[in-house]
Amino acid sequence: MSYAVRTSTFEGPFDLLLHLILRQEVDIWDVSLSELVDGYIEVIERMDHVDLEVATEFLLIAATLVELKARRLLPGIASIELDEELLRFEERDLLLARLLECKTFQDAAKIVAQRLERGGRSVARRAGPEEPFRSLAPDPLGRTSLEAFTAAAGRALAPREDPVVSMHHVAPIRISVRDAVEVILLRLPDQGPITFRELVAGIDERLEVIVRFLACLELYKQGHVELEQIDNFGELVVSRCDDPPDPVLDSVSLDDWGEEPGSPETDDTETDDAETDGTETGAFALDAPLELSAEGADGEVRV
Amino acid sequence: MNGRSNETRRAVEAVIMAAIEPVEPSMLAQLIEIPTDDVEALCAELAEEYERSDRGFVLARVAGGYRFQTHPDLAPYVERFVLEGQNTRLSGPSLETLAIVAYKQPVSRAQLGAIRGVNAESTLNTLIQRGYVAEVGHDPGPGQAILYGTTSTFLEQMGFDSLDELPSLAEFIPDASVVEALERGLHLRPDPEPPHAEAIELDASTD
Amino acid sequence: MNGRSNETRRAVEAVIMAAIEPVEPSMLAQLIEIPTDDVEALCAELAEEYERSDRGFVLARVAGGYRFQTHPDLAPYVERFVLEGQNTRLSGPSLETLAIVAYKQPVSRAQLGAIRGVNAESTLNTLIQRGYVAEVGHDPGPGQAILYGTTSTFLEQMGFDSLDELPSLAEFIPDASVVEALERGLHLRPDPEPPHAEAIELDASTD
Repeated sequence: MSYAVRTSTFEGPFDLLLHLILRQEVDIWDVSLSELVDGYIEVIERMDHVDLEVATEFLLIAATLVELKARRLLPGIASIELDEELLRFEERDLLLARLLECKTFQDAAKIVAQRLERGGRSVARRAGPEEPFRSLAPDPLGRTSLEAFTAAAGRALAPREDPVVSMHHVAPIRISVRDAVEVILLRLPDQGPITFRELVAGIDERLEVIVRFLACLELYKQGHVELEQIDNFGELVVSRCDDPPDPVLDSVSLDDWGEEPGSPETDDTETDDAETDGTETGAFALDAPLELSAEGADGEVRV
Repeated sequence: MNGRSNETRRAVEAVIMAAIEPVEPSMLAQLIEIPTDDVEALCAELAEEYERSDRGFVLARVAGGYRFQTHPDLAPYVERFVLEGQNTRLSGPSLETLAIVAYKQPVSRAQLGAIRGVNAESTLNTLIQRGYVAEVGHDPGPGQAILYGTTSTFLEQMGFDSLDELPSLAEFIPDASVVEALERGLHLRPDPEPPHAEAIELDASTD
Repeated sequence: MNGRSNETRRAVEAVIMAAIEPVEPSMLAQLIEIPTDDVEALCAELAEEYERSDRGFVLARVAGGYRFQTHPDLAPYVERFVLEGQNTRLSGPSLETLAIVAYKQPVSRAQLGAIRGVNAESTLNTLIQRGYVAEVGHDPGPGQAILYGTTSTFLEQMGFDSLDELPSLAEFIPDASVVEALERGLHLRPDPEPPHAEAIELDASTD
């Protein structure tokens, strides 16, 4: 039974980001992203082995950051429209929310640690009853049916589901924005709003949620839905527009999200590739603001 | 108190001494044929009595019942005796995962991964191995993901009577200054100037 | 007696409370770093003190050591508790560990942990304590790990004449479709090469 020994202080990109920001060692937007990447790679190199999940998740975040940053560098940003700006805030808020959640549980874990430490200083009496009481107790196994025993054997000796290595970031997610758009249009009530939460109910694949979110943005851009979020972190409410400017979906714009992911290309191993890929496909065109992260979701960011 | 006989008190001590797990007050009440409230009062008295007479053990209320356990002061002696560093500390990441399970239970691996971000797998396995976390059921939704929750071993180790004793999560939500610092770190400047600009603006105000 | 500190007395109480088997005076002497004679005197004092203050438990000297046990007066309560109270059934995890030992014996703790994945340590101890499982030998390999197997008590209680009567394992090993579904759960694709070395190991575990 060997456990991975953690040699680093940071367990993942959120821990690292949290640390960097709170120490004010870095302003994400002023530091060159490569510095952040370098810092992270250094951390990863100090680990005994590269944790696939850590590394890939970091690439996803890095891709999002690159995208946010690049958009700010684009000429003509001053003329950006209000809704564009709101979208950027929403994206920022998602990141912020995750950082806050991360921090919250880090602090809660400290209390748990304290309590466990205190609790560990006492040892419970486990000797149980002495004879003759001990043999008086009915033998629990004698009350166990053969069925219960074999059922337990089946549970214990079945191949376990547990050792799943999550490869979500590696294997391309099959759902595309185009698919998600269709799903959303099907699920949207004809009238009245629905919360984004309801739209993604039952999905626990994070990237699938993201793709669905991107699909909402796409529909919003094309004037098919209205989005409303009253408070920071509040519910995002989606409702169908009665008269979309063009009842037919703009297929070209949908294509900007990338084709259905086919067989994965093989060699996108460098972080730089995330940047290059994005630029090449016109990821930063204002009409497809979240392309890069979508590409990440669709499997182009891989280790 | 005089209302209760000496024998009642002694019976409570004997039964808890014979037990392997914490004994629920209702079980004691049934065995000794006194109201559950009296059991609770009696146990509180006993605990106080042991403390007062400076015993090396305490009567603790954990995981919904009463049990005898060693006084925390004497950990150095007991640890030498109860071999094998059974109490090797959990790593930071394991503790965080444990905190998430404790507060969010029942929770699936996927949900854990979404919050914890990384390494939820291996830390969860460590916690299961320790007996702090166990399968508690299946998600009724499609996929029937296994759901995890904390065990009574966890409660016993924490010295908690029930999960209600977990401090409210609200206590740990970062305060305004942290939120601000994070927002500053993530700020988006709506100004058209290149990022070399000196001014650090908090454009959260444009919300 | 005044010569001995309060802490020494408390340490003796704590260690005996934490022990499962009677604690030998020499062991106490070594732990607390006092002469064995002092331990004996101290324990005699403690026993007397409990008797005097009319506790429901006694400090008994049995099998060459000291342990807490219930006061003989209270036998009726303890009997009822033992008969009706806790531990009348084996817990799910204990039963599962027992099943693994039964089918895979002789088996080491490490092997058990690898199959069981969870909390094998403490459930195995429970099973040993109950007499269903015992040491049956040592691994000839390096490390000489202790190997465990089931006992005749196990056979008796299950109503088996011999281990041959254990139902065939094939009856409850999930069929191919389940294994396949599990593999699908790994999100592995028929890629020419596996994405990560760990995945190979995991695959191997499904056989």
